[in-house]
Amino acid sequence: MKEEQSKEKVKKFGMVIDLDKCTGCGACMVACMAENNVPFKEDESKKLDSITWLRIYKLTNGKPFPDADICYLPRPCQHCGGKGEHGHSPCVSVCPATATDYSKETGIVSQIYTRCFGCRYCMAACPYHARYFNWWDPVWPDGMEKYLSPNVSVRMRGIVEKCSFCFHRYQLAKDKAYFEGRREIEENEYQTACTQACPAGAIAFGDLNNPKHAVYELKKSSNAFRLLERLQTNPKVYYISGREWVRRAGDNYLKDEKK
Amino acid sequence: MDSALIPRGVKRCPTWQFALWIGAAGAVLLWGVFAMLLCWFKGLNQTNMNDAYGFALWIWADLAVIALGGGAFFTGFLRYIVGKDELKNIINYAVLIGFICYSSALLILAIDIGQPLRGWFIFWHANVHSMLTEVAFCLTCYFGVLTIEYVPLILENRQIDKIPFFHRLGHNMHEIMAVFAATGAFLSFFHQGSLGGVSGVLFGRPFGYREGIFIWPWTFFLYTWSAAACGPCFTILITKITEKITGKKLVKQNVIELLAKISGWMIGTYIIAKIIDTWYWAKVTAPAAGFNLMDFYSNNPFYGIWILVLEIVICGVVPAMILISEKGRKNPAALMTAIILAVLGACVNRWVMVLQVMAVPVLTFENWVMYYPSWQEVATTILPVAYGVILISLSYRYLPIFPQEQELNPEA
Amino acid sequence: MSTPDDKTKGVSADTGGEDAIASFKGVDEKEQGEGPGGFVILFFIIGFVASLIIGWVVFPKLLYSQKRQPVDFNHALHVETVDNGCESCHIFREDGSYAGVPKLAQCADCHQEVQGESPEEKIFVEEYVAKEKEVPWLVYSKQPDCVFFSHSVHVKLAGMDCVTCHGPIGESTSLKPYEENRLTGYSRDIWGKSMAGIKKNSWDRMKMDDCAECHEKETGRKSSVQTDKDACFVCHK
Amino acid sequence: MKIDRRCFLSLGIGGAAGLALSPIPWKLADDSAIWTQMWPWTPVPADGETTYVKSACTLCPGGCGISVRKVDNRAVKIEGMEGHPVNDGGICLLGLSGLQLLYGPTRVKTPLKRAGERGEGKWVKITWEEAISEVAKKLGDLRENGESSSVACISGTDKGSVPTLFKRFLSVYGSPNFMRMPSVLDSYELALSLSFGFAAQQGFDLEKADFILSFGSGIIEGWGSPVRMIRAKSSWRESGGKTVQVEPRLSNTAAKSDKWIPINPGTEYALALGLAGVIITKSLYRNDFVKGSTSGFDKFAGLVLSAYTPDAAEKITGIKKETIEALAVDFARAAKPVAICGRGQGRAQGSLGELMAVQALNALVGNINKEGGIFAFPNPGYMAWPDYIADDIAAEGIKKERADGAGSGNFGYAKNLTNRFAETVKSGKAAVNVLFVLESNPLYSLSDTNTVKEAFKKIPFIVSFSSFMDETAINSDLILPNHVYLERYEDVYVATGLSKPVVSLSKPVVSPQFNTKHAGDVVLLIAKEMGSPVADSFPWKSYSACLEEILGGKWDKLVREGFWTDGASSTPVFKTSSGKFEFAGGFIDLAALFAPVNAEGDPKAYPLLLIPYDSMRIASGYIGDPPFAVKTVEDTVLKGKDALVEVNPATARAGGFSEGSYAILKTPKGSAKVKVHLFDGIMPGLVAMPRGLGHTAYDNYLAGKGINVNELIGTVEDPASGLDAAWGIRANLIKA
Amino acid sequence: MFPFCFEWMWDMSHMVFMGGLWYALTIIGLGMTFCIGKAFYDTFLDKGKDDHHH
Repeated sequence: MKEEQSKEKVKKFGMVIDLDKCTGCGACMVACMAENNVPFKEDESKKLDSITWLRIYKLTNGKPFPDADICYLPRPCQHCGGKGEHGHSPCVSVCPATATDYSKETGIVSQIYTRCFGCRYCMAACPYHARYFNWWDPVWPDGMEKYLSPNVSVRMRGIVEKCSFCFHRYQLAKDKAYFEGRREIEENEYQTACTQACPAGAIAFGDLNNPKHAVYELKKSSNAFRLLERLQTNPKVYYISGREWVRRAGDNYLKDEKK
Repeated sequence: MDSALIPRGVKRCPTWQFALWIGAAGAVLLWGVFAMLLCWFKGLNQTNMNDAYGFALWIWADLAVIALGGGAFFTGFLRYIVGKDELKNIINYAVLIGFICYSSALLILAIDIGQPLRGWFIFWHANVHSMLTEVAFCLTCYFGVLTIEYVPLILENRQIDKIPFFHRLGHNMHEIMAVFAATGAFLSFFHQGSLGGVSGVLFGRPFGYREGIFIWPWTFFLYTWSAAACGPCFTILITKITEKITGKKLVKQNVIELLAKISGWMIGTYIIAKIIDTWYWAKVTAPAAGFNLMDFYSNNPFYGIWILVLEIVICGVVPAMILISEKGRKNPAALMTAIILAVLGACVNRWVMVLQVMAVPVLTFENWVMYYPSWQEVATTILPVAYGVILISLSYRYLPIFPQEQELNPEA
Repeated sequence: MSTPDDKTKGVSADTGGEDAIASFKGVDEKEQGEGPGGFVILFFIIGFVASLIIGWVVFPKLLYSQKRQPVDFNHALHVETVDNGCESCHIFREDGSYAGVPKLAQCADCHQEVQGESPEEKIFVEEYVAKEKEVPWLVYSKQPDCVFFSHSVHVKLAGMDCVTCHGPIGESTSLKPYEENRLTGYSRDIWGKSMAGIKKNSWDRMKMDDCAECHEKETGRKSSVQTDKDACFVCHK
Repeated sequence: MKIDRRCFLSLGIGGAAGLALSPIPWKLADDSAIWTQMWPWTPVPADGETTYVKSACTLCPGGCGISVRKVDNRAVKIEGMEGHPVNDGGICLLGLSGLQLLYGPTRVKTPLKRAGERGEGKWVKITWEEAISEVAKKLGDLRENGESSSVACISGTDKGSVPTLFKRFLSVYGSPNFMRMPSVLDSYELALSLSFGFAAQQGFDLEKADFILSFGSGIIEGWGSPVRMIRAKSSWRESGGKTVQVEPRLSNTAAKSDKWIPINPGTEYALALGLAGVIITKSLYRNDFVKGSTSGFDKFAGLVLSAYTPDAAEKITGIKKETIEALAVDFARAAKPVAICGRGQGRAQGSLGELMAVQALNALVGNINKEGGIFAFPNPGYMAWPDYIADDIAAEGIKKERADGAGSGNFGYAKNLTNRFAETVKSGKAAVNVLFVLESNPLYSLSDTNTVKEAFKKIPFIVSFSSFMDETAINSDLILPNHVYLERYEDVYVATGLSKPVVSLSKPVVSPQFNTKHAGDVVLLIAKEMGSPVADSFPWKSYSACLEEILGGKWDKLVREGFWTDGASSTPVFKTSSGKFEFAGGFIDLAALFAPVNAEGDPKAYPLLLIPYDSMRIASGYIGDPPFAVKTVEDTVLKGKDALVEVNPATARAGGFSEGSYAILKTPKGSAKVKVHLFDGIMPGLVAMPRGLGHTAYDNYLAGKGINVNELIGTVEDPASGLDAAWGIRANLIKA
Repeated sequence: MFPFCFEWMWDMSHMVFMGGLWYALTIIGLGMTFCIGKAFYDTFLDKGKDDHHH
């Protein structure tokens, strides 16, 4: 069995988001919340304690009317591979209780809610603010908890959570494949909830290592970039934009720096 | 009423006065305990922390008290390892202050985590690569050492000392105290450093991140050094405050000056290293991430470049120069100024390395986030102060903390 | 933390020092006279043994509540009559998920009417089949919500048998009481019967360490950066 | 030997030692940690068998197909239906939040009868039998008194079988007053009847068009069928289709367009005419089509060439004439250009002149009734209803003038003028004794909410069929709660903008959660209760039987596949008297048709202009924004309970406002305290505010947040049609 | 923390880190055992010895 399993190809799941297609409609955010049992509270306008695994940022080019321009940027967990793909993403190695982990088999950064004890060091470490703390007990009003999905654990107060690339969908897809006697799953069998929902088709998800997957080619676009590449976090979420100012907004540049 | 407990040969205030004093501190303590219970039962929504400020006042308080409590390990190190004998006259107090600082730090950590009942996971499921794991282990162990160092003092209480077992236990512990002190110093060097590592390893946070050797960023060494430098100043400061309140001279000036002198040299060397570190960071580390130095100090209402000047020049260079010069040490006003500045310097350093790291936006489309603590956070941060006051008061009243007290106050 | 020589000084400067020593010497003598050891050691032993008994015998009884299953099911009897062993009733669904304990409809396929003599079957048919009420079975092996356990990979891919994890439950003629941890709500079978954590059979316990042990041995995967074992997300959700 | 305290000490030490060697401390530490992992108050969703149910979404007029994931009996997630002609797998955030409505706390759980004052929120629970007999009795009495026409119904839509049942009921009962909530569809329907000559709906083959000139339509903000439009937008990016957005504010659509042309609000018609002028001047129009298939061209050309030269258009619209000329050329030279209008999501009716001007552009380029162009297809004919029997009372009743004045007098063409309803009732011009409110929330979503409130006070008996405790339901006398769409059968006709008619079937995904009844069934029961002759036209046992019958052969396909679509887009003909496309709808006085619509208010007292805008993240119709959707609203739109209005930094500076400062927003209709958000993407002099906030009803996740913009804006009657032509209102920002 | 914990690995990091930790704990533990043990012995078992050590 050992031998058999080692034959499985190493995957690197990632996303390519076309910012020129993204309309900022918010479907991905809600698809994520609905899929992953994300709680809500009465006031969600305080964005700094509002749990949105996938958050859409509104970027502006800073120019005055009528040259102003906006761009929406959906930001899931970037599932950083860290320097040299060793899985030392900013958050993983700092967790004192081994509650977050990087899988070399999938490239996914996991968060184990029941292990996390809420020190929030990983939040401090993440430059993308992709990690969220449960400041409040999750409360569903009046029987609304009926819609909760059993595929994703409901998180308790006092712990950190974040986007998992809908890992449970991978688990379920593999379950089905194994049941049918297959070892590998097809690209369309494992897609994240946001990818599935996006009306604009702006999000592509798949194995960045697999030439058969759409993301493999998309990420090579000359308009592709990642957020904060200079920090060497090595994210697995790529963005595409034809607009120079948008691409430049992906990283910090010194004021006197030449492009 | 409690005269049987008070060490012989020293004078203490009347019981009612003492009770009043303890009562006042106790009231503050209860306020803190109330806030603490709120945090435990209702959760961290009681604070003003948020997803941008995962670390805030509490972590600063933790880092600051541990830095300041560093007087205990460094004085112990000087006394037992280096062999500065005069320091035996202040080591008791240094240990007590250290004990208070470390127990406070642990208490604050226990409030600060979102799931206190799972706090022990940090030990059981330890991830040895995390600076916080190292902090937790060394902190707890060193707290154990401080307890071991504090216990013999308690055993010296007149009534307890009467019991032969405790008398002998205290005696035995004294005998091998150097071993404990050495172990404590070893642990301290590491956990002070790990605290520095906490922000130094955050390569996603250009304000805090530093290069280093192997797994240790430069802040690792700077923190140990600064704790060793500023900790003793805190010991002196508290001693001076105690003398002021009790109206008695408790430690001879030569002891204070010796500690101040060593501290001065430590601060001096530390601040040189800190300046080099800052320069390298501003010129090499941060620009590699796309940041100019002033990006970290502008476009926000609070974190101006003043804070860097305050930390390095006013609270670093100035106290170092005063304490290194004999004239400065001999002048009581200058000495006090230097000590206060040094303590403030450590606190400011810890503040920026915790709070400013969180405040600086890293994504270009995010903004500076400012933060002010909730009353629950303030109360739980003041709680240890009240607890410290009470413990010092009790210890001072009932334990022979200051060996030179009788000699300095013969009329009693 | 004053040193012995300070203390000498302190004591000799104190006129009361000698008295104090004399007084506790006196105590010593008195105790010597009455032979101190006996009761002290006896009480130590009493305390020691008492708390051991409380801890090992009383505590587990308090910690776990015992519940009876709604119907006393006879596994052995059923295994004899079906063709396909456990999988005859404990089935996989088409999407590869595992159905676990059969639903009423499955049982009702055969038990629309009382077939045998068993009073338990009568209860089952009258209370549940007739009233179309699902049986609230208590599942011994119910894992907590944070666990993703795939029967598919273990049974279909790895070809494991049921007994390895569930024990020879198929041979049982009646259902043992379900023990629930009052604090955690877990089934006792997860943590294991033995309070000392001693494990004799592979099915004695189903804690994370038990999963990990087998995974390490059988898969040898080292995908986790943190632990160099199987990654957390293999079994967690 | 005696027992002293040392013995007890010893006992304690022994006990402690034994304790440490017992499992108590270790097991308790472990178990208490596990307890925190499964706190009893943190829900654990039960596992079960996963199934999917295909259905249709009715939360907006978009008509997407949905696939609802169920675990045993619980619905746990709504996803888009793959292969559905509208959304093909995609879904919007409102559709995704549907389960929060199904299981949410705002549901009306049982029939309720008002107990206290109206709006007080005091109710008594009554049975369905009581409720139905009460309504039937009231209606019966009115009918006997010859007041049958004083019964009115406001519905969210007039398409589909349930609104048709209501309409049928009113007809049989004897009232002409079936009204639909205002929408740009009113204008389109009117325009089509004028220029195409028959009651139709406009279809757009946008996916195949290659140049989309949008006059403020929120293509990706919920115009038409939102998911379909967003998909179309993406398809243009791949096919090379160009989009130009004409709008005073940098909306998401504007930002995503190839070109954004800011325009003085309300002057879109002038731009359209200016563009027409350039196209005619430069002879860029499709001569064959204009010559062969249109009528009234010369008159139209005469007007635009004289009154809407590029210079004149520049003056009115504020757009440089070079820009206008270039745009006209680009538009006319494109292979399949389409001009569309209907601001934002199209919740406002708009002026007929603007619509006709835009329609004229489509006619000039001849892109009508062909691939990649616009179509008109007849109003839904997929249902086969048996004729109803109208007795004398009914025949007389339906002949009476409608409460909103539509179809008579100056407004002969108009089918619905629900915008006028409140005013006529308030002023006493129309007497309404009973009002049915179906799948709509007029008290919230009609403009000038205060007038609507006044009008409603004059209506003695209001019956709400709402599933939710919305503003109108709270202010009604009787609530007969409908099933929500996930609990019921219903045909869903996609009313807006597709290139071919699509009907989907909404199916009960879960059994009804509460003591609710299908509004269709309730109508049947009321009719039955009233007895003959009304009951005679409603022979069905139940609504589902009725639906099955009227859908005939389509029923099976709908149940099986979830949707039905009419393959060929019908009737490429014009049924006007000329048999051709009528430029400007055959209006005689073109100058009157193309008159500017001025915003209400005195420019001196109100130097600024308030314009409402739409957002995909804020549902502004009958459905209140569910918690998930509210969560996605940016903190520059809603902060705590405060609404933020968008203001250009220059305008803000002039008024002394900075980001986040409070201001009083005053309009002739009312005033509200708002916060200021500086936005470079809005024209100076404007104040923009989202629709959909400021609810007073629903739950705490929505109520009390922000300001309902409808309270601040009024209606401006289009003299040509009677429709509400308002696009904004004059306003002022005063320091708070 | 212990070699039987799931997270344990026999690698350099664990050996250095946990080695240092257990080393320190051992010293503290042995030191305290010595102190308490000796005090106990002196007090309760070795009664002949004068407790006054000077």
